Amino acid sequence: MQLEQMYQEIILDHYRTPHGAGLREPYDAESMQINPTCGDEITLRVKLDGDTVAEVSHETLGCSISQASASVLTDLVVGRSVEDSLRILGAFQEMAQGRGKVEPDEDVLGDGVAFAGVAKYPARVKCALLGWMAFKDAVIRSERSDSQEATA
Amino acid sequence: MQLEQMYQEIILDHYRTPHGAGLREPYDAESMQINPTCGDEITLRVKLDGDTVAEVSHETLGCSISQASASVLTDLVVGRSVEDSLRILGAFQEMAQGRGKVEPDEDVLGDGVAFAGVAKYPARVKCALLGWMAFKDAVIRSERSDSQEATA
Amino acid sequence: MSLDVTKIRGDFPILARTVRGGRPLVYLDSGATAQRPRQVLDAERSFLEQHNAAVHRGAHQLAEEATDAYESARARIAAFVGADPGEVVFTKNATEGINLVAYALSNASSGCNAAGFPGAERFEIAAGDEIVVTGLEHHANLVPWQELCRRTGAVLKWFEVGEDGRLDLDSDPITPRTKIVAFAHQSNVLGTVLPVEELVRRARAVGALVLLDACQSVPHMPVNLTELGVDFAVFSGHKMLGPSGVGVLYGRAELLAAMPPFLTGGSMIEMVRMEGSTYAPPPQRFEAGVPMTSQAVGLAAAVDYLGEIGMDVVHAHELELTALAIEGLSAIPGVRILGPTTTEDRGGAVAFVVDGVHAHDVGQVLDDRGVAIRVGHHCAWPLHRRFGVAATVRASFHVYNTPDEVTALVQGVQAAREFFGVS
Amino acid sequence: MSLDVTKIRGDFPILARTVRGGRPLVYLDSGATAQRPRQVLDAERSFLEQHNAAVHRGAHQLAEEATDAYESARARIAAFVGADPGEVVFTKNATEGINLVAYALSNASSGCNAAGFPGAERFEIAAGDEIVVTGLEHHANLVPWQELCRRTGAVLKWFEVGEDGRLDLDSDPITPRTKIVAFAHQSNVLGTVLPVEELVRRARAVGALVLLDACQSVPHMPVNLTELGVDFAVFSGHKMLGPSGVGVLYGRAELLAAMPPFLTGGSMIEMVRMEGSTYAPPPQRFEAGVPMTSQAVGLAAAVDYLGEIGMDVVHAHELELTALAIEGLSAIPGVRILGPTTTEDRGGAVAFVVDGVHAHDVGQVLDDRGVAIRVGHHCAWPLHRRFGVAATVRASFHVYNTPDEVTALVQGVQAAREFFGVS
Ligand SMILES: Cc1ncc(COP(=O)(O)O)c(C=O)c1O
Ligand SMILES: Cc1ncc(COP(=O)(O)O)c(C=O)c1O
Repeated sequence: MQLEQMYQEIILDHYRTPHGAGLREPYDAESMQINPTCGDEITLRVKLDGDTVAEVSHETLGCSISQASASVLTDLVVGRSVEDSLRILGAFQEMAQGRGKVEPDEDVLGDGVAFAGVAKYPARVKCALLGWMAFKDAVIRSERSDSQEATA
Repeated sequence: MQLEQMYQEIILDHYRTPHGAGLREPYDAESMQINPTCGDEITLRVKLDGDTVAEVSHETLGCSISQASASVLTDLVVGRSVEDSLRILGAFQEMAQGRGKVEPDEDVLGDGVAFAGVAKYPARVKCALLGWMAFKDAVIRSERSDSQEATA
Repeated sequence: MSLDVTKIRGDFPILARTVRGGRPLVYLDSGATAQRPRQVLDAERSFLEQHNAAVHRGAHQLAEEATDAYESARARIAAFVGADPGEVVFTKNATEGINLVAYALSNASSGCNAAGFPGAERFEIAAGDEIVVTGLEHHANLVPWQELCRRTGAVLKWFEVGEDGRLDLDSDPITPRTKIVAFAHQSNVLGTVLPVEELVRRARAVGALVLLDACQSVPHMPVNLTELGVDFAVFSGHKMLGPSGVGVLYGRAELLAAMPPFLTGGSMIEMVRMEGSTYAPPPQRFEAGVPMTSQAVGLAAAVDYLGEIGMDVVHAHELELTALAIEGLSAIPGVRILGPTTTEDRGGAVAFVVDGVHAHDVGQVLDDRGVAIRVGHHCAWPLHRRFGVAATVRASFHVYNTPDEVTALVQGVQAAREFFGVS
Repeated sequence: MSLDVTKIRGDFPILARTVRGGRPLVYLDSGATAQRPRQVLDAERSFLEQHNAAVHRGAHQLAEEATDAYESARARIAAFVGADPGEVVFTKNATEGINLVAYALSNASSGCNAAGFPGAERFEIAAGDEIVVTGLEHHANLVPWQELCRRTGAVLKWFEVGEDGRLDLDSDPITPRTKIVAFAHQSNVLGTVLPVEELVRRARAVGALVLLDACQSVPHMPVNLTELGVDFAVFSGHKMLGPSGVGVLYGRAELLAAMPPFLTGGSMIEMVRMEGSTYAPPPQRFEAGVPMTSQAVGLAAAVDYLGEIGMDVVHAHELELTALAIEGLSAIPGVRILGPTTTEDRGGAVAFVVDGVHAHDVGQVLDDRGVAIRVGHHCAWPLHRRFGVAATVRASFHVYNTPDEVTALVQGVQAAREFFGVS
């Protein structure tokens, strides 16, 4: 059965007990992202500590893939530098959009490699990326408000 | 050769020496008609004498079929009652739009029966009818201005 | 009376293929787009191999033949919905047809555009005028009206949808300021068939125009637009076994005659000068440019195909499948069907949610078993919000579907619950 | 380098047919619509028999395959004209593409519509602003601008056409108030190729937008839209060996991103509520409703076919035929060719009048001999008025035409003179 290729145990585990679920205060920036084809939504908050991602929290109204992905994201970026986290994001995105032809690096992506199977289903790639897009947007927003403070 | 079916000698004769060609004064009503696909134009004037079509004159910028048709029209309606002329118009139109399946009545249509061949070429039917549409429109206009006078 | 599905399936080449590693294709997504029988493919191809030319423009034999084929297609499609050929305008899809009417309204209001069309004031719309839709519309019959309101200052109002998936007729927002009432004949999500007669009556009472979105009715049941008494209607070729890239706007003859044009260009003109132009009578006035010639021919073949089966037979067949689906799905714990759960005033679209399993995940399990359905908001996002869900699973039927395929759907939904451990 | 016409003709089923009682078809009307090779017909059919589904909407395997086919088509067509896939919007024909831009301008001006698109003020147009076209435009690139002027109070101006059929660059009406300059790459009547670079330079100098009507260039010569530096361009599938019912609007990425939508409905939205909607990024923003899926696939096959021959080879072949036609027709007394009589800056459309024989009558004699050309004003009525004629005869070529067919044309014109006794 091909289903197990997409829904690997790791994914189902994260889906059942998602890390970072539930919005938390305080935070530096928030982003709401939506998948226009299915209406799924994620709201994601980022708290930075200097240059480090201190906390990620999110509320995801979506399928197993989008929820598990947000959970894995939380694991992968918390405690990393912003720069590192964006590098991980890049690797995740490359794999997700790679149509199953990109060999993921487990050292970089950790549990994220489980999403390699999703890459073979183009209609689900957006689900896997929803949380990551929210994270990217939130980081950009927090940097923008930072620089506003700096110039203020 | 099928050409001769469309361009019967009668048609070519009328084309070479069209009757009613050249706009004349006085007249009761005038109509300008245009063929939007090829840009051909006819201006046609009608002078009525009571209920009789006294004179038809026209200026036709168009192909042999439209010119010959206006010429034949002039022959057929001048001297007839308005009612008769519209009956002839009806018969001509029926034949022209009949796709070559309507047997024309020579007693009614005179030289007009020569246009039976044109009916097989749908793209040329409008050419054959251009003058007739102008005639119909002019008659309607003259009746309208009549009744305006009557009510004035 | 009854229908030989096996024979019909033989006409549809795509139904013979397999998906996901050898599983037979169970295509239950005809509400999005239907498949095409050989007869439609052949009609289009033989037109292209024998008669293709620009229509209404040339004087050579091919141009004559192409024009005849195109106009014969118009006449057959018109007859199929009880209309006159002059009341059928070809568009690229139903969406264009609705936009056409919406833009004609604002064009009539930008003054001089209406010049020359007696009666065009019928279409003028002013700030404060009202447009009425319903809460179950496809985006195609909602967003163009929102945009018309933006352009003109008109106000959008709507009928609410009841918990049973029927229109709440008590929420009637029609007033003397209502210019047009636009609604779906059949919901593409719930399957609900709307009370056309009653809505037409209410619109008429205030002198409003009526536009019927017949995308989900014309392909599935007998529809006579003249008898329904609507002013405008739209439908799409690709949902009725015909080609993509072609749709129909129906308009009552006298209204089309008075309506200013939308798209302008070649073939819709009467006279063109650099200083200004005048326009041809309908339907040409609304068909600018080289049209979808072979697609119209294909759509006429689809209409012939459906007509031969009989639309009452098609409808009865689809309702039989709908009843089976409702029965089978309702029996599964945690499955909730949105919309009517009987076949009364209903067509063959069945939308549902599965407690604890997201629609996308249900769809994935079904896809893995070869069952093609649709998941998401099906371009009816406000309706989904009204039911408090982001996404549903929708199965929809056409003439080629079988009871066994409904069984495959039901079993697939059970399998999804098992896979995600909610059973 | 040179082209195997015999082999190519074998690809076009329709060229094997006869007309008017057994005469071989000599099809010289490709300027109106071209014929389609088996490769295009097969590509569309195999898509429909194997992969047909609604694109961008479904999650099942067919929907994935259909979406891939559709987006791959976009990418190949974009590459063919030197554009990025995101810069290619599918329309039903070129006419829709021009209307899209014209309506986007008035939509941007009706205020709130532009909300949310940074840079949309670039498209706002006010009373007194100017739109510039030329005196040789097809109605498709004239009437939509006349209507835009009616809607907004803008003023239409135009370049005059010289006696030689070239643009009179001294009649330049461009001023600082010019919002957009819209012109044909190649005249569909005269064959004249316009000086794109110079016109772009002049438009840029006043900050105006540029729209290129590439209907008669993209099918016949190598065209790189990015290198030409235009802002928008349009062309139609049916003139380039592809299907009817599909065309392309090219727009520079940054402009499309800032432009408000035209047709609205499904698949072009970001978020829809009853109270209002937001829209997707381009190209989706401009593709409302179920698109011309199989037609896009067919157009990509046409582009592959042309690309394999090589557009420089296609162009050289057509110019060879053009030179023969000019030479043969000029040798007939009383024949007057409108437009350039050399092949310099020229494409393969040859329009002419025959003294003493109306174009319709010439066309009839040609048709009787199996030669299909077009007669009339070819949707360029103002241009015909400028030359003082109501109608011309136009022969136009494509990759499948032969020198013998040009000879048949020339002989047919001679026969017409004899038949009407003017020789
Ligand atoms: C120069 C030119 N522009 C525009 C058009 C309109 O193309 P379409 O009718 O395919 O929209 C044509 C062809 O008819 C043309 O030749
Ligand atoms: C009810 C309804 N209206 C409108 C549409 C839009 O049709 P199209 O996308 O073919 O324009 C659809 C289908 O998508 C529909 O189901």
